[in-house]
Amino acid sequence: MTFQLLCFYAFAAVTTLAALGVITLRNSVHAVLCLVLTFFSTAAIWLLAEAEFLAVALVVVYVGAVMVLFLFVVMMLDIKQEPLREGFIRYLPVGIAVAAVMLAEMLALIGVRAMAQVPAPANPAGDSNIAWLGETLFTRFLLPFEIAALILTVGIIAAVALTLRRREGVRHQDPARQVAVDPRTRVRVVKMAAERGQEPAA
Amino acid sequence: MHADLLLAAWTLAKILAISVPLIIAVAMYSYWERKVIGWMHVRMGPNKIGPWGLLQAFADVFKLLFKEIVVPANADKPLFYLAPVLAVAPAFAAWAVIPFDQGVVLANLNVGLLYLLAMTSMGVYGIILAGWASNSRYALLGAMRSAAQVVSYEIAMGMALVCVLVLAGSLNLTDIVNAQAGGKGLLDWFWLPLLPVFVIYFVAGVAETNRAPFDVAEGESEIVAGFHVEYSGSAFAVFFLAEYANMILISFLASVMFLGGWLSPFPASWGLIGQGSWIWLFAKAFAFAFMYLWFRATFPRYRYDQIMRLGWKVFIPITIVWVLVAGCMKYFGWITAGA
Amino acid sequence: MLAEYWPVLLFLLVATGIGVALLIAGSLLGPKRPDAEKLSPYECGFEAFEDARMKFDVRYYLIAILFIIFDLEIAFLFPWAVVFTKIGLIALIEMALFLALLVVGFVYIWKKGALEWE
Amino acid sequence: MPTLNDILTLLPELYLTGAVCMLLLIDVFLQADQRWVTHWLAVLVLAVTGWLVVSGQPTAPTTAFGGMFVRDGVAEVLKVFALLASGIVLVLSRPYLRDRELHLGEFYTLILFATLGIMLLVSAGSLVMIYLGLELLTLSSYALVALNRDSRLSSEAAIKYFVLGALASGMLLYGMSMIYGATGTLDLGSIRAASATSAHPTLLLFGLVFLIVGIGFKFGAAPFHMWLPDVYQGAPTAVTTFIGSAPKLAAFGMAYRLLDSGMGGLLVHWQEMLAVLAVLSLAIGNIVAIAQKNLKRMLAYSTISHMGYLFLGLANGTPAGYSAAMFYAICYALMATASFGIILALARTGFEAEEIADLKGLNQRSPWFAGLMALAMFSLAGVPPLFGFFAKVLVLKAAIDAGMLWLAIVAILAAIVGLYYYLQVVKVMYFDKPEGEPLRAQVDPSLRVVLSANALALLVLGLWWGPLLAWCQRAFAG
Repeated sequence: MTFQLLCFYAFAAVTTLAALGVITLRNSVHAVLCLVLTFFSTAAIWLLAEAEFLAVALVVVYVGAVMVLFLFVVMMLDIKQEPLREGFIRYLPVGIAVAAVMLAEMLALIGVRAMAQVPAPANPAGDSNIAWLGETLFTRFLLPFEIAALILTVGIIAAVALTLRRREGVRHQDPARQVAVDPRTRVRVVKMAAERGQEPAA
Repeated sequence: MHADLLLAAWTLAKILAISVPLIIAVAMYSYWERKVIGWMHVRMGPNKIGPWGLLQAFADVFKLLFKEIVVPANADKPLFYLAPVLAVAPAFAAWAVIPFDQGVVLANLNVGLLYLLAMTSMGVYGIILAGWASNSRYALLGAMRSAAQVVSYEIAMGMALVCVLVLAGSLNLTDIVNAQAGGKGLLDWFWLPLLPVFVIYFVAGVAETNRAPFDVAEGESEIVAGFHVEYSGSAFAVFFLAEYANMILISFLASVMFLGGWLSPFPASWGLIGQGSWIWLFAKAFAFAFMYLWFRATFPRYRYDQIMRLGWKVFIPITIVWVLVAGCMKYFGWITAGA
Repeated sequence: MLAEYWPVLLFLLVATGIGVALLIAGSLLGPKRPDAEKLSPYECGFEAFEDARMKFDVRYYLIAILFIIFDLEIAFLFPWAVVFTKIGLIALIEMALFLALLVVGFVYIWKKGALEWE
Repeated sequence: MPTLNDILTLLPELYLTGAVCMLLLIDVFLQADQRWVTHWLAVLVLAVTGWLVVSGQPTAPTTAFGGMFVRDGVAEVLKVFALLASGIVLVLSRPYLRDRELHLGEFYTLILFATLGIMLLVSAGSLVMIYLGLELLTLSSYALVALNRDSRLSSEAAIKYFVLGALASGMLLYGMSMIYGATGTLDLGSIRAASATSAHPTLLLFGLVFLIVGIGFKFGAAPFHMWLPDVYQGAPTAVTTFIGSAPKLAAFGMAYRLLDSGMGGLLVHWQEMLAVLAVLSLAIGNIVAIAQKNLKRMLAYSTISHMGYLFLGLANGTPAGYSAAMFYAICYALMATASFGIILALARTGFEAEEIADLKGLNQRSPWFAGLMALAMFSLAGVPPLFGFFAKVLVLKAAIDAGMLWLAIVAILAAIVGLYYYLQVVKVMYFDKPEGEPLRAQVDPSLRVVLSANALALLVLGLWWGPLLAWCQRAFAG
């Protein structure tokens, strides 16, 4: 139990430090990697709360997919760092104020949990909560689930409509057509009578 | 407290019992690769160092260790060193959930399959970061190609895993193997009902590890060595280790998911030969590992557009359809797997 | 449940340790004799004349975005595959609908040519 | 387990989902010059959906999918007018989009998806449904704003919209999680029941604050209005017409569901918050609008002020107040389609007609359109006997009934300020000399017919508002 608590504090510390790194590091690729670490240690914390499926899904979806896109974008846009930092100090007080409100909220929430003495809901499905989660998702939350599919479809349309463009005038090879070339249409074999050349001078 | 330490030490011993043989396996696999391809080319392959050249791989390791790690001038130094570590860590950590025999598994996770997906999806970081940190055109190009390819085939692999899951009804790998047990030996395994998915899974696995014929990311005739062109010495060795560990991992996974893991291909009624054993698993994995080499010696390299087309336009549609087919099989009881 | 995860955590640490150990061993055992030519990035004989980090074809981003979407769908499929026999036919229909919507999007990207690599 | 009854209750939405998917698939197989097929199919789909909404309306409020979806009178009215507004937008937009090579199939599918989002949002019976409906709507809207990829302004607007929209969604979600934490349920009805007896009123209040902030963002009410002028100006006018009209109905629906269905027990608290938002919106919207030279920007600030009026009705917290607010939302949606529609009608290739100065002397060039625009402006200003006037009277009455006399006075003062800039437009059209190239209005017949009908409806409904108001009141009576 104590070891578990120790782990929690370790992961919580890593999460916080990594999150701090995200907003303070100058190099944007480093910042993205910090965000990856934040997600990863958050997943570890969820795991400690026995949210097995959600924790691993967080790694699969966020670390494995979303952050890869982040990395693609940040790496390739090659953002110049200096101008980005100008507003940082100016907006710091506002940020701190918002953070303070959030903290108060969180404390309120924790206070409520402590007061209510609600034990964390026990694993209803026994050993794994993935079955429980699946059953809830596909019975009670059936309609939201299908709407999520709709939203994903809209995401696909938006992504394609906004990024894909046929560039005019770009010459490119079509390797498939190159390979499919039939030699008979390119080379004509001509039969001709052999000519008698000049005898080389002896 | 004392007991806890003892447990930790015992776990550590188990981990080393997996990792050390894995490292040796990687060394022997690279030796075997050169040998096999040599034979297929009617050459001898390595044969100077040690009996039949067996020590060749170890000689290579020592050579690499004593070479300089050249860090290019404009490279991002911390990330340059971080990239190989990020490549090798998931390639090894994934082994935590592989069941070698009934009950012989380091961590019998309930979400083992998802954990594997998570680990394989993390491998892409090593590639991208290596390409970016090197600050070299070839490395970056190779990294982008490789990352896009890995990511594309990961979808097909994930869908294939879902098919297995549909039949097995559990994310636990031991349960998945047990779901393939039955009286009929190899006819009970999942490769039969999931035949197209089985093929897709292994081919996607080859593409996922950037191996021939999908090795455009390091097609030496166009972009030299791809994302690790700037890596030398032991930093290169780490990438090499990660790549081969991943190949062996895919071989084991294909065996566990589709070929019944440690189960015997013969009916259980055949006595000793019908009993499950880790030997079966290793034999199956060896067969897959051999296929990797066979592919490399046999097939010409795919073009990049062909690779992407195969992944997106062939594999993904087939796996999507097969998820539903597998669902129907399971629901209407057309197959009795997992019973 | 958590007991199963300690070995995984330990394995992650060991795996990282293997990578780090190899790198350290290499940098300790290997020579260190840098010179300008050796440290210049690989450029098939030319001088590298500018920063190698460049903008890429937007197609790569598109692949990454599509990957996220499909990965999410897979994340939904996992819990479904575990429970659908228990819920019954309705779950099968549900997922068929879900996948049908996915297929609509898929046909769209296919016809739009987002999957062509030229 | 869904029953046949669940399916029937959801029939309009299911039909729209299926139809929009079909439309998407049909469109990718069409050539660019066959886009009219998509266009008219989209209009037809909206019409059929509207018919399904009205014809299948149950006599008593019905829920489906275990309370996730509510089909009551409020939902019916809002859906009908959201569908109507979307249909008007589609017809008005076609010539504009065609001139700018933006006449893409995606425009239609995204508008239809956004409309579907609106329909789900106004029928939401659970916090999850509210969030998902809202995301469907906003995700489509972000993409629509960015549709013109060659325009810097459009991309910038889309980024602003997206970032602030995501922030607002985050706020909303944060508030929802607080409320879930306090009540332990996502179902709006259960939340209302639980909030009366909740042991954690502080937490509920915190959640409520975040909900209000989220709602404020989505409405574009001051002080959360920063995104609105830039987005209105930057987006292609066709898209501005859409996001200026139908989503306002959705915003009303969302606010009603969240605040009344969910947080009805905390009326006293949110009443005051809404009053503050209303005052700020009225003041900022009307005052800043005066300084605008760009017509779209001016209309954006006018939107902000109109959201203030809408909050007057909402803050009343009684069926009479809600029906006044809904009446106002409908009125505003129709005024928005009319006024932006004129800009669409006057724009042509290479010319946006979006500066107020562009309208100079419109009366000489095109008296009919000048007349329609004048109708829209007078209605926005709240001049009797137009639609906008009566809507304003209703919400003012609601505010006074709720004992917020001071608020009503602020609103009246704001209306007087507003009169100035609306009349400015009319002055420019009728009394200024035309400059530059002559304005030529679009000749597309469907646009002319629909725009004229839309603008004249402002007059007709101003004189004959009885049935509509009765419909709104009936919706809240049940």
